[in-house]
Amino acid sequence: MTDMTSQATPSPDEKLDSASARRARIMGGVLIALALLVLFGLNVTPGEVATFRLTTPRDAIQVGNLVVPGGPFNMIAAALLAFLGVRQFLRGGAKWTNLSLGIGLAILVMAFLVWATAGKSFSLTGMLQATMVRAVPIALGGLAGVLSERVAVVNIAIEGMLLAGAFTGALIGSLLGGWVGMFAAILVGGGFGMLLAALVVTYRMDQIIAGVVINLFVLGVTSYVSSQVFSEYRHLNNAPTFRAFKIPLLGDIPVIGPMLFNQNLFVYGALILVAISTYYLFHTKNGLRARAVGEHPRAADTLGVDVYRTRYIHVTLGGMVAGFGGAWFTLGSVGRFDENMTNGRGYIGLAAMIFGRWHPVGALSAALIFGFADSIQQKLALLNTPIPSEFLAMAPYIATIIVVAGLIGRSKPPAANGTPYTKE
Amino acid sequence: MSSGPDLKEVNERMRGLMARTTHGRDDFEDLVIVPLFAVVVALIFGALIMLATAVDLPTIGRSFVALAVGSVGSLSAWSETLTASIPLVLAGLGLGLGFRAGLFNIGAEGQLLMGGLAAVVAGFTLAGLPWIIHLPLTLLIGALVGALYAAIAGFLKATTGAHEVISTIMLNLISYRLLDWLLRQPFIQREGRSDPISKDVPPSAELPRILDFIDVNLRLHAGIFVMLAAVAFVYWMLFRSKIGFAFRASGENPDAANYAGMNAAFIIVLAMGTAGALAGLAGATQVTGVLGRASPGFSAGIGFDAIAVALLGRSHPVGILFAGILFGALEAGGRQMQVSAGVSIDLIGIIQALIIIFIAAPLLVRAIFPWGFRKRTKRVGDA
Amino acid sequence: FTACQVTDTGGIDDAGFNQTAWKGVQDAMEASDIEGRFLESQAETDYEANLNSLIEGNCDIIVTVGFLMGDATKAAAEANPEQKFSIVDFAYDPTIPNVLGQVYATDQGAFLAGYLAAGMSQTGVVGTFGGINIPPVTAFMDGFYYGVQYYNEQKGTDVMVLGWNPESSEGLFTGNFDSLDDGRAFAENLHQEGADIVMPVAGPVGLGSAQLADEMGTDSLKIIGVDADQTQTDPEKAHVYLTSVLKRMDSTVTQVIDMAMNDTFEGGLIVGTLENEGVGLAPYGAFEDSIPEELKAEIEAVKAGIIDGSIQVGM
Amino acid sequence: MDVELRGLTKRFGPVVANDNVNLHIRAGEVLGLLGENGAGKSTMMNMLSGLYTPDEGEILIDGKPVKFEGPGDGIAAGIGMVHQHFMLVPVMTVAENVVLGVEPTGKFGYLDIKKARRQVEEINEKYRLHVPPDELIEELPVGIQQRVEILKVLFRSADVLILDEPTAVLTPQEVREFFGIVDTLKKAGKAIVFITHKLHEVLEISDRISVLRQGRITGEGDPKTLTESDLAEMMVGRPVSFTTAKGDAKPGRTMLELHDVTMLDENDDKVLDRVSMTVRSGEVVGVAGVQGNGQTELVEAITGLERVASGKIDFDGTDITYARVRERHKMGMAHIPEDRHKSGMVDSFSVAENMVLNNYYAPEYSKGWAIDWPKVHETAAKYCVEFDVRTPSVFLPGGALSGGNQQKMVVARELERQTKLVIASQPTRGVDVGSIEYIHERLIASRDEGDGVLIVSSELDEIMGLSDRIYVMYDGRIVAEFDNTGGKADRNAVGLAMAGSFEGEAA
Ligand SMILES: Nc1ncnc2c1ncn2[C@@H]1O[C@H](COP(=O)(O)OP(=O)(O)OP(=O)(O)O)[C@@H](O)[C@H]1O
Ligand SMILES: Nc1ncnc2c1ncn2[C@@H]1O[C@H](COP(=O)(O)OP(=O)(O)OP(=O)(O)O)[C@@H](O)[C@H]1O
Ligand SMILES: [Mg+2]
Ligand SMILES: [Mg+2]
Repeated sequence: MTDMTSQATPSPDEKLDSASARRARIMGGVLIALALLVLFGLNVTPGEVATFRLTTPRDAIQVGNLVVPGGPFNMIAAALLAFLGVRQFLRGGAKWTNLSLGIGLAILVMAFLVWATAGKSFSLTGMLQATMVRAVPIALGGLAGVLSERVAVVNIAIEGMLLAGAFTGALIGSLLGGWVGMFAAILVGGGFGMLLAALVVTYRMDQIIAGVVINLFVLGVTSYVSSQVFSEYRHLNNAPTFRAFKIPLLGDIPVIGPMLFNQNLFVYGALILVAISTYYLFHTKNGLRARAVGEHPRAADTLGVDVYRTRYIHVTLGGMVAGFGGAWFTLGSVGRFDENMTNGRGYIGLAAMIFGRWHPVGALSAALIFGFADSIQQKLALLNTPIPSEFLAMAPYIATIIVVAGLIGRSKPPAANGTPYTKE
Repeated sequence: MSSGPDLKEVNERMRGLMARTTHGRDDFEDLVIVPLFAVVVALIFGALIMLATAVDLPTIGRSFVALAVGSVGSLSAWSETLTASIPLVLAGLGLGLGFRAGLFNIGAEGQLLMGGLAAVVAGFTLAGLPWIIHLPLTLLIGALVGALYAAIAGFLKATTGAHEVISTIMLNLISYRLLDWLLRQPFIQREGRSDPISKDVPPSAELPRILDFIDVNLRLHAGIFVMLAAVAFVYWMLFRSKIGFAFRASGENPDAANYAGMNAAFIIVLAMGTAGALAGLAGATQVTGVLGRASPGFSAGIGFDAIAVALLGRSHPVGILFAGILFGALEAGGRQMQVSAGVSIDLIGIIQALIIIFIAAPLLVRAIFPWGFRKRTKRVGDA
Repeated sequence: FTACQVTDTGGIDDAGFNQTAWKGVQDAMEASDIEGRFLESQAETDYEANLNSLIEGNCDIIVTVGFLMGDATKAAAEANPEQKFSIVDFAYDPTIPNVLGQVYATDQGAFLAGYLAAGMSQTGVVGTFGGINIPPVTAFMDGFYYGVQYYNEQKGTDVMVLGWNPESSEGLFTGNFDSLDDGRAFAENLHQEGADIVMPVAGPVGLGSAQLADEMGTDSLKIIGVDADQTQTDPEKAHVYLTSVLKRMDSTVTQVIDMAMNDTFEGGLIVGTLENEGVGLAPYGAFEDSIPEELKAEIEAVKAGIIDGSIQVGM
Repeated sequence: MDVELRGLTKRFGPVVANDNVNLHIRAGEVLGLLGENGAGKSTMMNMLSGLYTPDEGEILIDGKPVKFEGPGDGIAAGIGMVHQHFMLVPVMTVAENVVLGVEPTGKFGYLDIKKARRQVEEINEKYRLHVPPDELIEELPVGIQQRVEILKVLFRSADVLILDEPTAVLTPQEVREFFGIVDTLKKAGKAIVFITHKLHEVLEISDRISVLRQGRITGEGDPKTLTESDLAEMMVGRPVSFTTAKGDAKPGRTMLELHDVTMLDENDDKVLDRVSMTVRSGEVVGVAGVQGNGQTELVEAITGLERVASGKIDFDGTDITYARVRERHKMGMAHIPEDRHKSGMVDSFSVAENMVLNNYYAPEYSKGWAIDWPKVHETAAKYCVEFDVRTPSVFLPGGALSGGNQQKMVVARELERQTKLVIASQPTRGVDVGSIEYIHERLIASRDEGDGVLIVSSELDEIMGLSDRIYVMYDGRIVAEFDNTGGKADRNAVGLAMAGSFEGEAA
């Protein structure tokens, strides 16, 4: 073996230029900037306290208000942020980076709330309750997206499915009552899911075009009927709503009770659906098959899993979930349909899905963030903060961009997402 | 090195290779018959929907007449059709260009708003310049701001991989709020008003109406030339220019583009920027040609309709031009339909959607009308 | 004779603003045999195009509904000096010869509503929110606010108004005139902060607030309607309306159509006030019995005071 | 179990992939199936497994005709196929992949993953496969992934096992182990169809051999009586020479030099570990190794497609460690990528556009900011003629060409440029024998014109036949270097090094 030479004796401590280390450093910088922001931008007049009301006079169990001394709180917040930032700089790692950013943003939000509320008060419980309510259609939209994208069908049509659900809920609900209305909404949502599946699976239409078109179509039909028919026959657009019902005992727990256990059918429904879908997707036979179809349809096919059927079923299921979410707008909220009343919530649901990494619980969490931002903004508008309300309204969207860019830029959709499958 | 048996034979073979493949019947079916079917079928469906909502037959008849008359039946109808199509085509070109480069930009709406607002601001702050400078400058600033706004999403995608669908949706939502706020700043807000509305664009920055010598109510403005120029420019850019080659390559196969040494980050930012510039230009022509000022939501969903226009036009500049005019015609005709037949203009949305369905899913049209088409042969032969 | 109307973006069936104005045309259609047409605006950009469509359509008078249509109407009127126009909620200064503006002193009506709300509130907190921060909207909110202040002054109470501050011109706005869901959420928000009476000034958005009041029960939350008597336009939820601040666009629109038919039309302004009953307070509906008689009487007195000028609406 | 294929025919548009084929498969026997690329082997087996439906003909099991609606039916009938391209879901575990489609379940469709794991262990035990059931597929080396595929088939208690080119990704040592497994299976009474291109393998393991050419069975025989050249002739239809004629290398100056190049993947694991190597002008350097040992990353580092974490790369005396891809092209680096479909070409682009994919910006094709298309078309036509790319027109989409022609198109583009260094990665993968000879000749011609040529291939024969010097990669490192002037390197030693066992020996 004369012509053979062995190579490379290791030199131990080389400096490696790794992407995650770079990212950790950037995040460190961001966190330190946030610390400075809290320190100088959100400084509270000394002695002022922020009062968060936890119960209303009508609640069964009364607890005192949460009173936070503004100045000290925000000093501590700034210090924590700075600590996290410095830590990132010194020894940030892949796992820690995301966690630190998450904690950092949470601290920032708290510091901001304390700053905005200093010297005033508002109902924290009310805000959390509203958070939950506002998150419902987004979470259900996101969940619909998860179900269909897990089998690799991109679902831009969530918006249209929500709108169709809202419309059907109002129309059928007015004629035959809330429950029938709700089931009709689910069916119609499922119908549009099936239509999407037919267009993309059977007719091989581009998935995004199919989604956009369904949105256009639903918007057209519902607006048309609403202005052509509902304006004349008002009784067709006057549905009963599902009211909140308090779950005994649990509903009386301060803060948590009103938020989770004193809500209407749709809130409970969303939570249950998220739980069921998580179980379904990750712990059942059919869930495994569905995910396989989304990741590697041909592999699934060779094992006797019917790819087309699986796609049909899940996109339809997604449509049904979206139809249920759509019914929230009418049967769960205002009892009547209004043109384009979903107002882009389906697209936000799509964002929640991506934000939530194609996981039902992730989608729900993302939806809660949107809901939180939505309700916080309304509270702040009443508090007369010097920040223009438009900027408060923007905050969740900006935060989403930051998080998507910083946190999950690399999160991966199901491998086959968006690609049609041809058998032969 | 040609291992050259016979120079003549080699030349012969080269000539053969360079002969263009002629358009076959398949192309003809795809480009002419399918769209025609689509429009006809969509109209029939529209009639069925009207029937289903208890509109009587004479009214349906009148509404179709009104649709035709209102869109192409008179000079003023043409004027309205083209006026409506200008921003649709411009924004659609931007989106189509993005699609070609593999970017699913949903953000035309926001880019259009920001570009339009910038044009308004440029319009009244630069008042006093001669129009020959003022107008182009105003449009340019609108395009530039649209480009910058879009480039945010491009930049984020290029540097962090943030999905452009999310970031453009968010940028749209942000733009509404930003517009509301900006319109209330003293610098922009009209004197004496407390609601969000901007100052007026002075005449020297307005796109002149080109048919007002016939009738003052003809709104068609010089933006139509901007639109045509943009169609030509995008065509050139996509199919003739070097950068367009890179756009298309990264859209079709990003791995191959990367392999070929195309700078993905640069392409993403530039393609987004160009798309944003066109959307911004759409906004700018809208405020300088039609609206004269900016108010909340002045985009009126054009940015979203433009997605449909771009898809319908198959991301091809000429296709987008026709798709935009078709959408403009439906809009103008739809208005007439509501006025003279009392049928809600929302019907138009349905018809638009149906047209796209039938065009985008030729298999579906073929399934519905098997007799209209020759049976498809598979791929073209190989070696 | 044909009367045409362009609605604002809320739609013709908004149970308030546009619907009331359209009722004016309908009333005229019933009274004298004329034709009425309308065109809905889908977006603010439609105003001009819609006006153009109507100019084509041989209308004897075109009524535009909404402050936001002011510019478009002006442009159309100047381009078509022969065409008669009338606009609801806008006054031109100087006036245009072929446009008749219809404006309303809604703050007078809302003042009474504020007084009533202050008198009826159990929690000592009342609220209001608007659609967009424009004068026709904020006029209601101003009146409401000052009505409450006047009550406080008279009674030495400390009833608080959430959602509007006339001094800083800042308050709670949904930013649109069509999201019912916002109406519900905003009312809920005000309710969480203690308000038990809410006056939404945002067209159909208020229907969402009414829905919430219906669910919560009127002990928790009552609604004050605006524009039309909402017990009539929203009969299903009639029981939640404490009253409505009337803005009698129907009567002024009919008036304008009559003028145009009788050739007495000329450019200028019609102002609806408490005095000429162009604005007012609707009947108390379901609350007729629960409102104390003295409070009703005081309100009549305040009304008289406003009419004779002894009470100033606003500070 | 006894399976018979009778008169099977399958067409894909104008391509007749299988033309009236007859085949007999018997229990306890290994049937070797040979054929060039595109001969129709996979198609035939896909029909047998139920993935494709035959256009004509029938399948008989134990004499009874059967009709498969989908792979599910095939599985039910006891036919299991290990596909040429792995049919594994990378983000799922071994156990999940194995039970997919026949999952052990509890109440409410609950997936009993514990039971699945147990079942996997049982089969592991029985056939001595040694596959870790809880590992994610994407974290396993290809050799193990291969076993997972076999496990999948066994798990479904298949009696007929179709193994489509299972050895393509294995080292010679792994092939040995694999043959052991096949033997066990045969003894257990399974019928096995073994597909490969490698003649010596098929001679070694099969009991019977069938050869397929252009969709037809062109020969059958007994491995004991046949020789490699008999088989080759049956496959190709003419006598084949197994070596590329080439003169000696005349190495010149150093073209490419890597110093301690290290690269990390997204999890910060080292995929290249202090790699150093040189390529001189006028020589062909081969990089041997089993797929997945860092060759892909090595090429990415050299061509600039990925960022290196440390180390230095010199190209003709210039430091290019951080140079962009395009700069490297401009300096004279040509790159034939390992997967032409994924990165070497754009399917929807015309042949002409593909021909200038990475130098469309060059001055000779430019008119200002635009591309001089007539010039491009002319050049493309010229290259097509020169490199024998068979296409009716340069306007035809590149994706419409057959695999071999696509590869020739890519090779033409890369070699026709002014180059100093050619990086050829798997240059003949999926290409027919005729084209292979041609591409090899062109690479040697580049060398003889004075270019440095670096060939990365998992086909050891290709490396041995072309290279003047050979590096062997294992686990992200260069573990050995061989001089192969005049073909003097020891094939066995190279094979051992590929399996990583060299280190032990050298120490
Ligand atoms: N799904 C398909 N669509 C169209 N043509 C196909 C398809 N599958 C295979 N073919 C064609 O059928 C022929 C036979 O292909 P097949 O995959 O059976 O070959 P093979 O003998 O397995 O080759 P290899 O050695 O490359 O695996 C080829 O010409 C191939 O291009
Ligand atoms: N998935 C597919 N769908 C449609 N056509 C295909 C598909 N795969 C291959 N083909 C077509 O089959 C033909 C042969 O393709 P393939 O690449 O398998 O060729 P091949 O016979 O292996 O040729 P070569 O000898 O050049 O490798 C080509 O015309 C190709 O377009
Ligand atoms: Mg092949
Ligand atoms: Mg094969």
